[in-house]
Amino acid sequence: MSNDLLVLDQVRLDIPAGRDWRTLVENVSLTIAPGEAVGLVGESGSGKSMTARSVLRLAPPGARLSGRIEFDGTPVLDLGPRDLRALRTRRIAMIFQDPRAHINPVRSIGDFLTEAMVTHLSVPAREAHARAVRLLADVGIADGERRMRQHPHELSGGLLQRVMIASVLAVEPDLVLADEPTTALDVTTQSEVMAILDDLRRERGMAMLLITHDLELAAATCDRIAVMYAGRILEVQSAETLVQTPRHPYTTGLMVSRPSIDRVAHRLPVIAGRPVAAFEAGAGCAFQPRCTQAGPECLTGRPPLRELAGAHVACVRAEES
Amino acid sequence: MTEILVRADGLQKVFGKDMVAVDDVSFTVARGQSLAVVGESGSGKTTVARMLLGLETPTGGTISVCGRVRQGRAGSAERRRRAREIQIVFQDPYSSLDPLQHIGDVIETGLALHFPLTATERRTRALELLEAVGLTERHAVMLPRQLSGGQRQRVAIARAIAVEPKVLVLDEAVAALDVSIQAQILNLLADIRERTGISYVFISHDLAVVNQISDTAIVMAAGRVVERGPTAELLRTPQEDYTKALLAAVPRPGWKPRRRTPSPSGSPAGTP
Amino acid sequence: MSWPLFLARRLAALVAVLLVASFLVYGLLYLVPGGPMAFLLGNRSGSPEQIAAIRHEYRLDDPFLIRYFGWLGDALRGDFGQSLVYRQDVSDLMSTRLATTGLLVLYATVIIVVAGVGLGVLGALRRGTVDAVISLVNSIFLATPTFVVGVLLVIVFALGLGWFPVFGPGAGLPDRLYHLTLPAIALSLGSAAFLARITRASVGEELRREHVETARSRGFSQSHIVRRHVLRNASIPVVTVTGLTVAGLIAGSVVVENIFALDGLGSLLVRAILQRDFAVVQGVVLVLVTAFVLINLAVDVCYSLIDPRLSPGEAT
Amino acid sequence: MKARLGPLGLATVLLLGVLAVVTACAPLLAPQDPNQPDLFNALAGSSGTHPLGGDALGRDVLSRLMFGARTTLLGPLFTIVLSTAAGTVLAVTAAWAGGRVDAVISRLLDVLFAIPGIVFALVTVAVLGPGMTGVVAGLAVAYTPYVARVVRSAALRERNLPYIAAAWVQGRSAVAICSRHLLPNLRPIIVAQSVSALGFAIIDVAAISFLGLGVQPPTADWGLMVKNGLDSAVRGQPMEAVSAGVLIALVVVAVNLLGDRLGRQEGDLR
Repeated sequence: MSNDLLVLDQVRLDIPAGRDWRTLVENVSLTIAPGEAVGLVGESGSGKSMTARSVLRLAPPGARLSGRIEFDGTPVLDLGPRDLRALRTRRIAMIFQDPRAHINPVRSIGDFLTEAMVTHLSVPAREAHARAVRLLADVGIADGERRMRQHPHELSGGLLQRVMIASVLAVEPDLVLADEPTTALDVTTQSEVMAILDDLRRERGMAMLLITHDLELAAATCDRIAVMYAGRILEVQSAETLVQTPRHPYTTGLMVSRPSIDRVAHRLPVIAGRPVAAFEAGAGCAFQPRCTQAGPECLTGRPPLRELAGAHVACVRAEES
Repeated sequence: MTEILVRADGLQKVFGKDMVAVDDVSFTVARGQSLAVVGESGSGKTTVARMLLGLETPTGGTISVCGRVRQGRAGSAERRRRAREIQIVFQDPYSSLDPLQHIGDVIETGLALHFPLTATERRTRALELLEAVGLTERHAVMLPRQLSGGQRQRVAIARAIAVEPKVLVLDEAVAALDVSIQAQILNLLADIRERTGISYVFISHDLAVVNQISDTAIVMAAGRVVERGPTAELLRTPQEDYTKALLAAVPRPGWKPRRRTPSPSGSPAGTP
Repeated sequence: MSWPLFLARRLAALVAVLLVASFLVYGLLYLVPGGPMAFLLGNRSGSPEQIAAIRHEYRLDDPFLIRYFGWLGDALRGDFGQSLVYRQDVSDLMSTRLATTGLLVLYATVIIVVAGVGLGVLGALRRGTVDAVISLVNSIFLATPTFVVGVLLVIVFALGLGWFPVFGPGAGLPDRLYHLTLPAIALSLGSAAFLARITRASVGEELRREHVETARSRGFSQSHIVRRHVLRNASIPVVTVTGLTVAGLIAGSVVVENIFALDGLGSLLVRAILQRDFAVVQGVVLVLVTAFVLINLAVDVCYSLIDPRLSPGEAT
Repeated sequence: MKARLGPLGLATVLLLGVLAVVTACAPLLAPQDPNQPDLFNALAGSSGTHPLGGDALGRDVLSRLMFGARTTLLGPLFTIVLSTAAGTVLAVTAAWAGGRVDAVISRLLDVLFAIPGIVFALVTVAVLGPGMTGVVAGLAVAYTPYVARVVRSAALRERNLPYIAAAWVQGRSAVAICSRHLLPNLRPIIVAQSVSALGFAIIDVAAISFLGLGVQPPTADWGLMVKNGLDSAVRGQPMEAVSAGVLIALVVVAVNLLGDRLGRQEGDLR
């Protein structure tokens, strides 16, 4: 589809490990339409975070990134340094998991918020300041003037994450990459921050790629969800249908093994074994060793994503489950 | 009437001059009961756990375990006796094991402290315990860094139950684990309780996990108990606003994140 | 905590440290085998009158603590007693030599900061050959003692090439600087290498920080990131080490002055030790320790200016 | 561990090994009596019988270097053993006990910190008279706070890890926890720290000998040889000063490399 904002096609990421390479992301294909929110859900080692970083070419030094990443028709992997910076400056912005580590501790909140406006957009300092205070108000921080003078260590995690969101809004990007934006926060704060992010994103028509381990959170805030495991996407569906009819055994497993506040199971149905990273997976379907549905056909080759009743699923036995 | 194993009465902990971490907290744990202590960061729930274990000294109130009041610094014999009453599993599976100690050794050290066993008996018992938590003989000779987070947490559980305590405190013991591993550990904990009749004090911020593992719960905020009751009731019909807010914030089918009206300070309680 | 309170606290701590250190220095000299008398007389044999005079002058008949506080009180007024060897006031002996040592340390400090920080930043930013060469040179300088560097410099540049004078402090500022060039280089090489290493590690570590990733994700150029987000953050350990090394120069000057026959505090101290000149040793050591402690205080104040987390005056 | 040594590491180990052998067997290996003056050899250049020539008194420079290794290296070694032992005990005690004990120990270390190492050594030399005893005693005390500060902060970090709390809760004694858990985990830091301190100690001890306050003539010592060599150099024969000086630098380079490597390995294990 030509009107997609972001297209990932067979994206692969390897990082050097001694003399070897370790695959973290393996053949990930995904699209995001303008204004759309897509959730990328997976456990540790699934490669979800690295996939998001690949979009901005923020992979670790020495990493090998291949495949096709296209943003608004521009191939991101071919961009020169200047164009790449322009892309990062105005078009795509990232929100990180741990705002305390991801905001410079020795600079004030005001510095952090106005830096991009002054440097990139040539906004006069005074105006940038006024705009930053308005942005702080937008994210629910009323006493902006005081906060602008403070330093990160004087703010709580929830406030800092809102500052991070404000800094993203400042450049009005087309796409926000949100990497576990609420994982480090308390539940009530998570709800608040997620709501702010969701509201403001919709108001401004920004698309979002939400990276999270929390399927329920993704379902509540995203239009579509992609489930990742061992560096691959196993399933893509609209959020609504995914929670009702998950197609991949892994997705089903994730949903039923999570305890709920509404019901108590005598024993939780579990997925045996532990999640693996792409480079740890053997031949065949990466999930096969943990899968209750697995048969001999699952051992031959990685199953590709295929369409099944409006969903995309990478399982040869999807119809049977 | 079941036997009360832990009785905390008016617990208080003040750090430094005026940092009140825990204020007037009381609860009991009966034999075989699973009590959840629910709260967000800064609620004082971990301090409560540490006081139960004697890792912090309360500045006020009393704790009695198995009918004996715990007071003052204990000598080594007294500490060994207390060890048989109550044990703990910590949140972080990476730092709760000595990186240089083999897994089998971790269990055997605990056994050697408390039971008059020969070396062979000790080894056999250690293997039994590892098997009870889903590990094998193969793991006994490994170092912690060769194990995954979930496996390490199993070792920590085996270490705790090795000394056969009556109460096990689990301080956010599944919070750091992946969803699929979390379920495995929760099932393991349920099995152990069913088999041994051990009591749990389950410290957690996660209401869904609490719902699964506990039969009674207390909700803490800013060092105080806000609400208490049977877990199912507490989650179905919360009485206090804080509990309601906590419950409303849990993502679940049909849930939407909600903005509280922007407060003038713009910050939740407890921030400067 | 506010700034005045912060400074008051630091100063109080400083005074306490100085008090204990001075007590240590004063007291140690009484541990000498044979007691203070043996020390004061050294190899000389004294007549009963001389002994009596010394006992009187050094108040040896008073209890130890009274003697100590008497000495300390005098020292605070700038009176460190009289040198047994020179028959001169210790304070006079020191004041003429203070300038030489001070100038030497200052000169070396400039070299250390410029070369150390410059090479360290360069090494961190230009990984590869440049970094490897700098690291190699650093390892060598770091391992070569000041006195070896000094002797080699004398052999090569003074004796061999004849570019610099071998010995002596010179007269007039330009000539003094000229005379002090080799000593200052000898004094600074090792410390400059150490500072370069710390700077490189610190800048390198800061470049890997998460907040730098944020800056990168926001499209800032590498030079902007280095200027705005790396250098200031990386300067905390650099300031610490600069302070420590400059304080260390005070000790290093003892050695360098000896090689280049400079008449500074260091050579005074060494001679006083060899001649067992009691009052001079105490005086010089007290001055050196005071300078050391003052520099450390300056470092503490610097941190608070650099890092808002350590800054007084803001509620945390 | 051995497999990851690399060529540089191998050279380092080799050099230190050769030095250890020379230090132990100097009387067997030295071509000449190091203290035998020979006026014909005074300030002589390289020759068959005297590969590195002679000093101002005509003593064989090579033999003096071999014998000199003993005082030059053993002094610093003693210094480091003493300061590491004292520093570790103080640090672990402070970190474990915390509270007032920690405060007292920390203040004590602060005071020692305020006196530069070499100055402290000069003071002890002033008290005990010139010689190795005073130098080692003074430096050992002066180095203690450097070891203690690093070990204390590492011990504090380690002590607050849950595995220590778990051992405590299991009823293990404080002594057992410190010796079985804390110290083994601190060992890499202690070793790396004391090896890099050894480099500084070699430099400081040689510097004091150079000042004429350490090892006393006629005993051979590298620092002293640089001092005497300076006079020879002024009289046109730099061999003694250069060879002794370069040797000191080489040993310290080797020790520092070893320290770095140990430090990095420690980092890898975490």
